[in-house]
Amino acid sequence: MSNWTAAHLWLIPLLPLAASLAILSLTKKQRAFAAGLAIAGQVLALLLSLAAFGGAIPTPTYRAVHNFVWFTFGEQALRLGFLLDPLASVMLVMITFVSLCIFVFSLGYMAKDENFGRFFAYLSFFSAAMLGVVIANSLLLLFICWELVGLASYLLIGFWIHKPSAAAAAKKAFITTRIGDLGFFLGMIWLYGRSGTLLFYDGGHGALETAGLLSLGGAATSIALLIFCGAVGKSGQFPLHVWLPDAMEGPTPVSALIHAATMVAAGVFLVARVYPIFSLGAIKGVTTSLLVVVWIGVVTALISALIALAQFDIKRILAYSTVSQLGLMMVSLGVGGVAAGIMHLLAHGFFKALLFLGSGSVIHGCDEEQDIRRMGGLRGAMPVTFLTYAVGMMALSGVPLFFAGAWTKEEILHATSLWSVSRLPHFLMLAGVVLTALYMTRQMIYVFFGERRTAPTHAHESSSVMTWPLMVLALCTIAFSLVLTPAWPWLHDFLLGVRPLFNAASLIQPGLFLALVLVAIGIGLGVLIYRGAGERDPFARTAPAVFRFLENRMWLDELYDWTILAFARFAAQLSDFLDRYLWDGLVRLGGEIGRAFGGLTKGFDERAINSGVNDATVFARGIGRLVAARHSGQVQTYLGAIAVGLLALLIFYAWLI
Amino acid sequence: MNSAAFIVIAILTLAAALAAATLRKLVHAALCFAAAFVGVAAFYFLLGAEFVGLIQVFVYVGAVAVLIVFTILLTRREVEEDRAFHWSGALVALAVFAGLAWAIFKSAGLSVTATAIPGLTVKQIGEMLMTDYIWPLQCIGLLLTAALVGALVLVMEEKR
Amino acid sequence: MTLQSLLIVSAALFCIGLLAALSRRHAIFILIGIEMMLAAAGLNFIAFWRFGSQPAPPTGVMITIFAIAIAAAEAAVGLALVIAVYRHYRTTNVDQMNQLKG
Amino acid sequence: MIAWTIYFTFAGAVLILLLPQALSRWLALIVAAAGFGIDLAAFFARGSDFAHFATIVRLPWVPALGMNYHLAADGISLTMTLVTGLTATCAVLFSWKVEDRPNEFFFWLLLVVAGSYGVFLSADLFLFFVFYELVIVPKYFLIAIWGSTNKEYGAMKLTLYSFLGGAFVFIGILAAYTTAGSLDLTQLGRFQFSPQLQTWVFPVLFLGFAILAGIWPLHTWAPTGHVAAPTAGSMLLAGIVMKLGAYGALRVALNLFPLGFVLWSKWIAVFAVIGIVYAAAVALRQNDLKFVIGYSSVSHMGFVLLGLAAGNLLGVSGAVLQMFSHGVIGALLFSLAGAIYFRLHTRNLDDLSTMNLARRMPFIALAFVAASAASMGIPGFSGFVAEITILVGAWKRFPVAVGLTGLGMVLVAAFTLRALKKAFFADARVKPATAAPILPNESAMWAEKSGAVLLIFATLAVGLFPKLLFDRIMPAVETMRFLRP
Amino acid sequence: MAHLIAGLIFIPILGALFVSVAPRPYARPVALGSCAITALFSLELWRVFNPALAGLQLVARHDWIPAIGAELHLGVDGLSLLLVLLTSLVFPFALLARELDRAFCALMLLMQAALYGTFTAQNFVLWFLFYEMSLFPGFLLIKIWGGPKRDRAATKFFLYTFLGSVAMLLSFLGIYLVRGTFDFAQLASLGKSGLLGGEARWFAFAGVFLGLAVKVPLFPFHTWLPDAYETAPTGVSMVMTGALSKMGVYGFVRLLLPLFPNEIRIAGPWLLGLAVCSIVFTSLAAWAQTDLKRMVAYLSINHLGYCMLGLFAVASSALIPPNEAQAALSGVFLQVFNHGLTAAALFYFVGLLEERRGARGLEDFGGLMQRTPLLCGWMSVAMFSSLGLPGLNGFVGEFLIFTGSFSLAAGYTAVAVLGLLITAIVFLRAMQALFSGPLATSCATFPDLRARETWVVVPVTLLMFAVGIYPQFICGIFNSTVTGMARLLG
Repeated sequence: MSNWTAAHLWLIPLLPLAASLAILSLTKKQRAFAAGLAIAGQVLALLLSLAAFGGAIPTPTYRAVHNFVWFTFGEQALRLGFLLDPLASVMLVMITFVSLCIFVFSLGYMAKDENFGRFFAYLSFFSAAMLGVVIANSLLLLFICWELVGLASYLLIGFWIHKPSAAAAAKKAFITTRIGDLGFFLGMIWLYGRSGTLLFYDGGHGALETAGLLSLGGAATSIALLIFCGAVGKSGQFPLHVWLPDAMEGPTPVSALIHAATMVAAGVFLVARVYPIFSLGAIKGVTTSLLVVVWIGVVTALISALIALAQFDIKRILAYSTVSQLGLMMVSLGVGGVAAGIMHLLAHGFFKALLFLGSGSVIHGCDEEQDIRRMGGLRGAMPVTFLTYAVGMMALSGVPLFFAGAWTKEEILHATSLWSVSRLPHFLMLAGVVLTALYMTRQMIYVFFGERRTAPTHAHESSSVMTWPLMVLALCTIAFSLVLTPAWPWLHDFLLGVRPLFNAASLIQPGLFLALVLVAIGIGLGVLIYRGAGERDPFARTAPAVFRFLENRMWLDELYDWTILAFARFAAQLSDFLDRYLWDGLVRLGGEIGRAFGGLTKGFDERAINSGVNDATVFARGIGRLVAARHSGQVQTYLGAIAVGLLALLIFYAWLI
Repeated sequence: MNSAAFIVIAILTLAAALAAATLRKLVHAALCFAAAFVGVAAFYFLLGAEFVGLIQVFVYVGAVAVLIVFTILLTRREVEEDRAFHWSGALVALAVFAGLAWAIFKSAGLSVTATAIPGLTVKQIGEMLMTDYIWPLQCIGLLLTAALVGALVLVMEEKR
Repeated sequence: MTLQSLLIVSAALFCIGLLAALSRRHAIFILIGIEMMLAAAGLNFIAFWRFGSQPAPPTGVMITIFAIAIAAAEAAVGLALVIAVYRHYRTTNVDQMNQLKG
Repeated sequence: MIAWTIYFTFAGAVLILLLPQALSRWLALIVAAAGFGIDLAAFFARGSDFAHFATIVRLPWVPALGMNYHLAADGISLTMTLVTGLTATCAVLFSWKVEDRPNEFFFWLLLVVAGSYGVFLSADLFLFFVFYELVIVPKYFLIAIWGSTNKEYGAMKLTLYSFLGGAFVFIGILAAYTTAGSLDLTQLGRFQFSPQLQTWVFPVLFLGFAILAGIWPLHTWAPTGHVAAPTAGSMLLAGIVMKLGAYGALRVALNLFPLGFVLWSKWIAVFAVIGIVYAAAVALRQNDLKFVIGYSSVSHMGFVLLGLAAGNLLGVSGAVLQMFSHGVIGALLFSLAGAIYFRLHTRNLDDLSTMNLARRMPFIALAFVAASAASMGIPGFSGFVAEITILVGAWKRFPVAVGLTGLGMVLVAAFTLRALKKAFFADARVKPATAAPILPNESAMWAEKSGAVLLIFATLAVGLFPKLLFDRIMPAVETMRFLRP
Repeated sequence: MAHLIAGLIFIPILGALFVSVAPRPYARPVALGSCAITALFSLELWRVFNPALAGLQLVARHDWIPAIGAELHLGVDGLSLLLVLLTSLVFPFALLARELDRAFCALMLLMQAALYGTFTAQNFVLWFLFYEMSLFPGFLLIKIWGGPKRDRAATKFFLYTFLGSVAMLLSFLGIYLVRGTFDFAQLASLGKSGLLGGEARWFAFAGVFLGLAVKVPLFPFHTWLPDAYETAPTGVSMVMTGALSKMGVYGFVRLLLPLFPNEIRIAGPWLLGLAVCSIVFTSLAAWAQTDLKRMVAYLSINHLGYCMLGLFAVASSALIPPNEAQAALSGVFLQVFNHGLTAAALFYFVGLLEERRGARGLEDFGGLMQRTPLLCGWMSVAMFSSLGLPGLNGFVGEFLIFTGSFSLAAGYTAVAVLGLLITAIVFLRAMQALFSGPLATSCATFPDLRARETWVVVPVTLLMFAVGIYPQFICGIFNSTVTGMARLLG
């Protein structure tokens, strides 16, 4: 079974893709059929993924590779391939599972949308591309699917295309990620130029295997950093994080699927996938490239956590939280905790999807209201949503023991504490934990507690098709922690290719207490500060300048707008200007010179040459007139002329002899 | 003998010609003209072209001179004298003469004397006219006829 | 009597004819001048024939004969013209006849 | 056989004077076409000797002076007679609607043609000169009587220039005759003239001929003459008469005085190149369609002179080909300009640009497009092959000149394009045609159509298969003396 | 089978003749029929073509103008075949683009014949004949059927190209004088050791370069192109960008690279600089355009800039590793094909929009997605193809070009990658302006894709997918040629 699945891994992305294409060819009316196709595709993909996962479990360091020739150019062949290893298998399961939940949720959330079918087509397409990223055994194939993921994200963010803000956000997302992708692209071609292959694993000849890595030599750092650019773009790391909050213009299921659970995690996945390149030549687990990864992650995590404190849009808060968590994952990868990072990724996938879907449910219930200041007291109106949301919130904040997020976060903190370069990231991440708990508490209080404010007068619980996914995801978030505990770090060891051992003793760790304390501080502070907060944020009251700074996202968007974008627009206008007036001007000047030359010669021809001839004629005629006047034009004159002519001939004759 | 005759004839002829060209009275000029042509005829005789000489006398002295005199008479009343004389013409003539003379003197092989030749009989001339020169002869005949008719037409009074 | 002397004479005769034709204003004088020039040409022909290498075909003689004939015709037409012109303009002075003027 | 073109055309000319007016154009067409047929037959005759100037007929004329009625032909002559016949036929076709004294018109026209045939075939210098001068007189009458714009001026200018050139030529011929004692071109072609003599006779002779070929700065007769002439006159001028000069320069000046040529060739090249660029530049600013074409003729003839100046096999062969090519193209351009003038009585480009001619006269527009392409030297038309051959030839001796010529080619393209645009494709949509109501007989007549098609076909055929001509021209050029001075 | 090529050249000419005598309503059917026959011929050519051989195939060679060494020498290798196929592909669609005159069809067919000739001629004179033959129809098509400013644009197009052609012609004459041949293969074999010596070689190089650079066009010789493409009627723009601009690239591959390897190596940095400028500046300029067609025109230059980058990178490296050269050359060839397909499609779409709206400014549209989803969908595919989205054709070529040239000229390539970004910006900006937002009132009555239009759009788009997903069927055509060429240059 497992062999069959590994060999037919391509079926996993293909099924959603086929579903997507099939849906696109349907008419608008066939809504149920469209949704059915999408969900069927997703279910099948989930089953296959589970099969693949199941096949991968028994063997530690499982790795099934299936390579093939894409096309040949010159005498060379460009090869692509699929790969199934622990990393891919867990990602497959997580993605297909979360996707399925979100698909089902969308049935309710998008029920009234006119382009219901198209939405599912896009979702399926996204799912296919994302699965492709996960199973790619070739940097090129990964890049291809990576870009397709970007396209899907673009389409879905701009799904409500009649909203100009959505279109703008979609454009911003695509272009910002593409900036990173260009780095990725350069890194990829550089890698290809060095190692001559883009396959990760190829029976010893792959780029991530010893021979391939050795051929990179000194370029490894640059290549790694360039590839990291791609990850920065996709995972919304500083300084390319600006697109992600804007991307919340898309429908909420999209935000849940793409901008929380899966796509944004692709950057982390990418770094994990090509980790051998990052860690090549590491001294005590540190390389230049990893150093960069760590600091980018730290900055991102802190900045976005701070900004999240001052946002009012329910989805934006979650978006910044996502950015922050992704930063955390990057830090983890950078300091060497690959497994920890991936585990957090998986856990984050579950609970962030849960949170987003919950927020979707809230928004849905409140008639598309997204401002938390207008919500409040929804606890009673939306009990299921409230409970599941609370689970998600606690998982995110890292409340220990029962929630997946806590274990993974703890693991990351542990990894940072061991980093040989500096302890600073560790402390900063601890601060991050506090901040996370703080802003989540703020959100909870604003949304679910207190009095009902303006909008949700007739707020209601969502239909069961939406609440069921919430509950499933909440359960998963809790259940997932079973395989994460230090007592039985099954997932950790599975990812590292080690047989897990059960050790109840290791459940009790100092870090766990530290986390508990920090989370408690965060939540406690939150409750203290935001209890009874009204329209005006308490924080804004105490430190308005700082609050405004954070509320406006540190004015980073404006900064980009005034510097990079302004420069680019100026360059565009300049190019156009130069084109019209300099380069074309030169051409026109050439033409004008030609014309002027024509005019000049024409004048010369008429005035100098031709009139010269005419003047000569006139002169000759004048002489003739003169002579004629003397002899009044008689026969004899002519006779005389003949005589003179005779004389002339004689003289000529004389001259001859 | 020949040389003497040549000199005499030359002087007479040229003198007559000069007179014909310069005399004011038309009639006198016409007479001198006739005399000059007699001189030319004499040259022909001297050169052994007797037939040509005779024709010269008949045609010019006999016909043309008479014609001229008749014309003078016909237009007599107003024009019997021509006083106008352009010295520029004389200059040109003199220059041409100088040029010609210079060319003649300059040319080598011209100072030959005549060798004896058998006389050119009229019979010979007639034969040639009727054989080799038959086409020119015919043309001349035509020309003369045309000239005759033309002259008549010109001179005829227009009928009113 | 050499060819040279004869040519000189004929040249002189030609120039006298030229003189008459150029300097006089009366049509008849011009005619006379032209006849003289023609005669001079005839004289040349005869002279060249006579002093050329013998025996030679009498081409010069023949040309002279034709020239005389043509001259006669010319004189006839010319004089007729003089008369016709006189009738028309009442003058025989060519100064007044400048119809050829361009 | 080829000699019959001369007799036939002369006879036809005389006969036309005697026939009723209605028949004159048909007779003229028959005569011209017959001449063309004979040319074709002679040109494609199997087994002919194209390499040597082979005698066709030789009769004593004035033996005392060594004048003979001597006709001969080689590949060059045959090429030139071919273009003469072609142009003549088309000129008659484009004169189909001459209403004013058609008999005389066709008489003079055929006289020009006959004289040209004579020039191209005569192998005796004096005969050559007689024919050469014979062409001038009918030309004068054609222009002065049937011409247009400023016709007396144009005619007189043309005639004066021609006589001036003739005088130079005559001096040269006299010099050759007095030195070599012969007028026979084949004999003279073997005679070794002293270098001193060649030094001064060659330029005199060449200049005399080159005036008729429109050498700068003695070219001004050409535009005015072309403009003044009636359509057929312009066609003959461009198609044939200008070639007389170039042909004479090649056949007489170059071949008789090779040393003089070597001495002077760089000056010829200088003037040729100036002519090419200069005339093209002047044409860029002309507003009369015929002036544009007239200057283009000067520019194209500059190529001929440049080819001659190169003095090698390729250059001279190219020059001969260019004579053919320009004969055809120039005739075509003038015929179409004439066709427009005939209908609209204007040739002013600004006027024409308001008339939307491309729609009104599609055939003429199409033909003009083809003619423009040919004139610019677009490959596929004869002009390109000729120019490229000339340039290859000239490059060996005057690389700089070739570079400048490239500039000239661009200018040629520029002015041709300008004329084409303004005359036919001006933006009538922007400026609606206000003036000039559509005339009844605007579409081309069959005569015009067949004439234009014939010319286009000729230029295309030669452009695509230049071997046809090169096979005949090159052997003839190869035997010429100046290649090995 | 050599008659196949001759047939390809002559059938459009015959077609043009038929079109010009056929009654007006039959003009397009006849023209399309001619296209169909030539398409069949090209397919047959593809069938008999042996892709395993590197050299010329189906060669026909006859004397033509022995005086100047011109021969009727036709033949195809992989590149030629590719371009022949492209030509056969673009023309029918271009002819379907609008209602047509007889003369329009006839001129288009003439241009087609010229293109077939250019891509198969193996002797300079013959090649030049066809090269120039395309010029006049192009001029007339723009001049007569173009939009506003057509006069200036057509004239500039013609004269500029003509200037370049003359320069190139003169250069080749110079080469001919020294080397005595116009045959491409012979000249190429002489190129290594230097065709000319001294100063002359630089003049010759400059002449050929100028001629081709104008044709492609390469920055800064490109200014004729936006004007010409902007004003030309849709079908003509399609053909010009789809096939005509390939003449220049083809010329670079066939002439400049093999003939002047040493010169290019010396001038390499400058040439690469021009290529990079071509990529960056024109895409920036495209950003600044508000006219859709002009924008696409600028992007067309940008895309050909990638081709130039690849070619110059290959040619200017002192030591060319075969792998990189093969990658870059394959990329260039693929890009040539892809750009032909995609840019033509883009012009077609712009034409559709213009036809519906009567204008084509970016601000003239809005919210089209709501009204004409199919049109927008297919158009987006073309746009994404153009900006190099993987899965579509554009990506494969660009990937190979960048892969090849990065190893050979890393710095230039790194800068050139900016072009990919700016292109994306430009297209997304256009999509945002056209498709999204509230439906503009002026667009409220737009019909969606009509059946006739679908018949153009769908096959082209499917082909884009096909090349993007399975490029092998295109690469297979020229792999041997690429190998041979890389060996020749290396």
